Amino acid sequence: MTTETLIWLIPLPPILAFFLIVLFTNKSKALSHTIGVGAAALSWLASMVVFFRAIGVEHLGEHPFESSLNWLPTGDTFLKIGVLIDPVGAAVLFFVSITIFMIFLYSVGYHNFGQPKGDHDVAGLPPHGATVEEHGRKHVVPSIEPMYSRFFAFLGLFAFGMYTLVVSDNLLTLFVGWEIMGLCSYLLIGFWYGKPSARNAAIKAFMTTRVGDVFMLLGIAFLYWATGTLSFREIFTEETLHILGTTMTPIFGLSAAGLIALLLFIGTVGKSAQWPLHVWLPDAMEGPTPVSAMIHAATMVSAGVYAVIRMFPLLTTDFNGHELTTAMSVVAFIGAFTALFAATIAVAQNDIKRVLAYSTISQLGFMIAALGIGAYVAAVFHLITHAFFKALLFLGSGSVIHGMEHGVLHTGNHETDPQNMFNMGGLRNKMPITFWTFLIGGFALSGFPILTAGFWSKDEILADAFGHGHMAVFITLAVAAFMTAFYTMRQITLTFLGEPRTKEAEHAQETPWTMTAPLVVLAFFAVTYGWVGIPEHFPLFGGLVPNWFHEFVGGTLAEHPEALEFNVVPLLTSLFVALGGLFFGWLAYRNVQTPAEDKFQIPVLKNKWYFDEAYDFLFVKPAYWFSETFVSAWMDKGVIDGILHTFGKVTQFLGDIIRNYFDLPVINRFFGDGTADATQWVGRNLRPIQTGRVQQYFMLALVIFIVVGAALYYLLLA
Amino acid sequence: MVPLSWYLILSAGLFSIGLFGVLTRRNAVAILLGVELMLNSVNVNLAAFWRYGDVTQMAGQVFAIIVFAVAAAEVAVGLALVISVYRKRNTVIADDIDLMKW
Amino acid sequence: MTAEQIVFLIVALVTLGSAFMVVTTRNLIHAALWLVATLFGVAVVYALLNAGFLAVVQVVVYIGAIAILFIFAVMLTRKDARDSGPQTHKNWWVGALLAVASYLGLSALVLGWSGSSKAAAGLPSGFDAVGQLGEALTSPNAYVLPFEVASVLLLAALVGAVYVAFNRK
Amino acid sequence: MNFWNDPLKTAADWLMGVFTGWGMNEVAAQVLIAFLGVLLLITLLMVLDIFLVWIERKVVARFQDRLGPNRVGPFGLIQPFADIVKLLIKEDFTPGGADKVVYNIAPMLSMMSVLILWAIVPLAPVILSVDLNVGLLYLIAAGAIGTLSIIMAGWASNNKFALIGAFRQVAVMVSFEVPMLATLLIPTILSGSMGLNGIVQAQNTWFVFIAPLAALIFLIAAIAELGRAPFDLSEGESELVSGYNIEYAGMKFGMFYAGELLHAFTFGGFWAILFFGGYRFFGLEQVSPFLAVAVMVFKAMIGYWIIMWIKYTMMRIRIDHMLAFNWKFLTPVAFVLLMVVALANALLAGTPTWLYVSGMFLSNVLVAWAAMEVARTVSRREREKVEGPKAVAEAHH
Repeated sequence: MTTETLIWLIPLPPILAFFLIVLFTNKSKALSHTIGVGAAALSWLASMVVFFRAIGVEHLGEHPFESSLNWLPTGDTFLKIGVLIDPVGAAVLFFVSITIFMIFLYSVGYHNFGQPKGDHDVAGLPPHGATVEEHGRKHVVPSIEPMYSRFFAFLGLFAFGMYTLVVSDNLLTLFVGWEIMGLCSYLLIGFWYGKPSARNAAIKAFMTTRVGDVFMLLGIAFLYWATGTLSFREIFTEETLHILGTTMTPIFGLSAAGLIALLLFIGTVGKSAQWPLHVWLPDAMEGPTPVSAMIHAATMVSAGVYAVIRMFPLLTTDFNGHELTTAMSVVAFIGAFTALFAATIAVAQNDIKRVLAYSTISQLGFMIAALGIGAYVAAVFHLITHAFFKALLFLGSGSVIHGMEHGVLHTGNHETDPQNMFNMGGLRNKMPITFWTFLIGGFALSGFPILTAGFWSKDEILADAFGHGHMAVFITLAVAAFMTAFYTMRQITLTFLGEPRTKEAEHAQETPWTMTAPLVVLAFFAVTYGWVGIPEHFPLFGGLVPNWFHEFVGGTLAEHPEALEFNVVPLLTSLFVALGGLFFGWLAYRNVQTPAEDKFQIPVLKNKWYFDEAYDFLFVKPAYWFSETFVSAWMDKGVIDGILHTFGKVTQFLGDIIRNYFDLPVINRFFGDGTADATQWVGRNLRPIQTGRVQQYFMLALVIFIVVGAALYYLLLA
Repeated sequence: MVPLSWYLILSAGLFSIGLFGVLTRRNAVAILLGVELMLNSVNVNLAAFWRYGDVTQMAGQVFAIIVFAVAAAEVAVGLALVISVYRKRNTVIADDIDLMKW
Repeated sequence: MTAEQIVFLIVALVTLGSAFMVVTTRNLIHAALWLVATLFGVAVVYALLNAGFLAVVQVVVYIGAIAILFIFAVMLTRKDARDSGPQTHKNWWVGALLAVASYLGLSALVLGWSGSSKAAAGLPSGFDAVGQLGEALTSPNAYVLPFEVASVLLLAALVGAVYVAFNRK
Repeated sequence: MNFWNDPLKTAADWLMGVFTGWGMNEVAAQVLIAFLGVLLLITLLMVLDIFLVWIERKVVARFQDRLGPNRVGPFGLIQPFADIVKLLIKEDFTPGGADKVVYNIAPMLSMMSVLILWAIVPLAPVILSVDLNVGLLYLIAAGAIGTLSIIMAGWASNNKFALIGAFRQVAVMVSFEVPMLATLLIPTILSGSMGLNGIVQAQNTWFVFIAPLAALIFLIAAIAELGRAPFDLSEGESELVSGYNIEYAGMKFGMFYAGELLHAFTFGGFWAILFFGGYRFFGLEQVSPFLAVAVMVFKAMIGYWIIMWIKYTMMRIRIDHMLAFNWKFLTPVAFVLLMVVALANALLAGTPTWLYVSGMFLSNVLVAWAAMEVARTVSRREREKVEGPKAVAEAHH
């Protein structure tokens, strides 16, 4: 099979799995997850083949795997759909396929496959546990998710969207995959639709990302209008970019390229939860944890960054290497601001998943900032390493929650929130695998030097910012990185270290292999993936392994980015923020027992800088007011209803006239009754003919036949 | 040599006799007997035209075979109906079976 | 007048005579037996037409199955052993008129047609009518479809007859 | 060519010479010769029939551990003639209320339906009346006339027992015609001919080795057509007194009786023709036509003996069992066998003889085995429904 065909085939297994599960195997949980996991494995296998074929090709950037065909005719041209795997695509495909596969596998354990049906479980609510009798003793064990099959169907659809997005060679199919993921995100956040909070979170996520998507669609339309194509390879030719760069638009003095890039970037802001559209992501933690891991850490939010990476040539059209363009400044500002802003909120959260959610926003901010200052390779690098360790952290937190739920079922005290970190503590002994893998993930997130992947990628961003003289960005990111390490260590300390703070934590239990195996695999990548991108001039380690990542991914761009000279300042900064943050985090929280003892529970941070309240006041309330007083009361009830009622009255009046002077006398009396009378009269008089005797009918028929036949014979033949 | 017209006239006679039976007999079974006669006359026609036409074209005989099949089906269903009617109304006189009148 | 013509005339007379008895005899069993005689006569006519297969099938299907079925039906639908009362209804003269009219009309048509007086050509030597018939019935280029339809019709009639005549109690 | 090689033709030629010598028209002479031939055949058959009475009575006696006729003539050989005399001098009797014409035609028709069968029997390669190319259908057609004769006899007698017997017999005959027709088609497939002579000529290997199951089914259906035990419920002495011929006496009854015996012998002969090579026996038929006739008669006698053997060994079956046996077992098996044989014949065409024969044989055995398995399962289930599973299980131990 050619590589191109294989690429076409990558997204197919998950969508097939989706239809198979929805249409046929919905009843059988085992069959459904077999199909789901099998499809993910198939796609993973195909992706691996494609990836290894891709890294074997010299100058993949100039000669990528691509294939396309015409789809929708639009006048003289066609909207094309196609696939493209260039170095960036291959690198992204690598981590996407691994994380998707791992999360499919993890979901089997997370949704308690193999456990009995719950006592009172209903579809739309998380399972509540089942009572089992064993050796004469009753005890409560986790129960299987009632909508188990549906979950795998949604995951399949989601995986299809993600693969489509990654392998597509144009903005149109990228947008299609993007929107499919938006839908899946909505469905999966609201998976437990019985919970009002989940419902609201789903609607919030959908509406917020829609704001970004509208602008993105505008950008796509503008691009199509300006260039007549949506294919990456056709847009990113020098002539097209030059034309776009020199066309000026009336908005903020931006060039067409800059405007399009900014419009598309707004889509990213929505998708990747950047300030000011970040509000949906923390709420999205209402979904099941594999969903949080997959959509809201590893893949979908990465898609936003991926879109900007794809549009990088457009963003940097007028970029000369030093002076940032307006568009780039905006991007860099939003990225850096978000990174710091989200990190501050993360410090004050108590919910284990919410900490990670804000951490995700913050890390995405790192990438966006990197792209904003033109650090292309560093952004891609951080995107990939982050996907690995953030998926690991989310899955680890899911494992922790799962273990805690076990404890909750054991004690029967359902008041205890299994997600609150202050209810945990000392889990390192109960859940060793989860602890060690979580520790690796946390250190990678903090950028623990040398060993972890997070260090290398984050260091590269900092080095780029420093090396190109973007000091504001550099300092902001450094502070954000320090806080990252701090809240990570806070989380680890509260969760795993010390002594159990509740009975539930004492009875927590390690999770099944389907959940721990993905943790181990992801932990492996969270450590080792950093080693493929060690800068060549790095002391001691530089040059031990060639900086393969830089070479490979850098090849995507027409102009190969220069490797940066080594500078000791960003390195020291990295070391300090990582180690310092970790140390202070441990110091501050090693003895904390209750939220009251936590000095960082500052209201403004705890309440996320009051963004939800602000949006509520600024947008939601006015919208309600407007719709109630203006649209409903005045427009609908007053104007439109009034017009309609008038029509109604006039019509009724006309109808009365027609009825009394035309319908009743003419139609009813004359035509209706008259016809009936005539028919009745004819029928009464013809009735004797119908004797019910078949032979008489036959005779009559024959008489007529003979008469007519004779007449015809006489007239026509004789 | 027998000319074709003899066969055709035989067939016409058989047909008319059958027709007479169908039109005049009171007993439903007897009516079906008449129908059989008519079907046979048709078959005689078919065979005769086969023999007097191109004998390598088997259409005449094939249609005769199919008429056999149709006749068998007709008799089976017809007699079943007669028996069913006899069970319900205790008569097989066609004139008495006239529920389908005004 | 050749021997063949004499044979034909005898057969035709017997056939028509027994056919006439079929429609006129009062005893229905006799009518059915006269039908057998008529059918036999028709079988002989087939034989005279060199359609041996048709002749044998006529005997198998008509006499072996249909006539027997008629006799059964007659026996099953009689209240007493004797047939009493008129066997034709009071409008029988209309039927007779129509039958005569149709006979005259058909005869006129036959006699008025020029092709009706032609004689049969001799059969080709080695002509295998049965083989040809079999080929025609089963060849996709010929009549396999009507043949299959006929078989489906028979099946449907079989099922229908059983259903209609079944005594539900 | 002389009398010993081709007796019929020689005799016909001689007679032709004689008749034309008398100044007779050639066509008339031909008709006369044909008539004489038919007369000769029928006479021979009737004589044979007389001896069949003796054979039947002797054989049944032996089966029942008796001596049988042994007073009149050597071994009682003259006994049938005494019987005939008795039948002839009985009063020729027509019951009151009977339908006279039909009543009197029925026995003749019954005899005729058997006799006309011999028109197509090939006694030797050159001794046969007509080599009809639809011979097998002719066999069924003659059977149809036999059916008609029985229903006529039963109805015309104006007797309830006779009518019920006739109904039963007709139901049986019409039903068993179906599997019989299906098995008749198997020799047709194997030989590619519907003419009996062609079928005999094609039997270089007797068809009984190629289609043993077909031979068996044909035999069963033939016995049912004959109305002999175990399928003789049209007579059913214990319930119907004697069935359709209850009102017949004297020679009219004699005709039914003789017709039945000759019918049995005839079907023995057809069994031999269809499945046992007819007049062929290791090339003997090539030596002389008379030897071929001897072989044919010998084989027919064996068939007849087997039919007798079955008749005097088996018990009578209930009518509903018998019809169920036909419609639910024999007919499906016969049709399945027909399909299997046709398929196997097409698949094995062109293979060496030993492979062809063993393949066909095995396919028959397979069908038989499968049919028995199905029948066993179904009957066991039915018994369980009646007697309960436990009783059936115990009975099996």
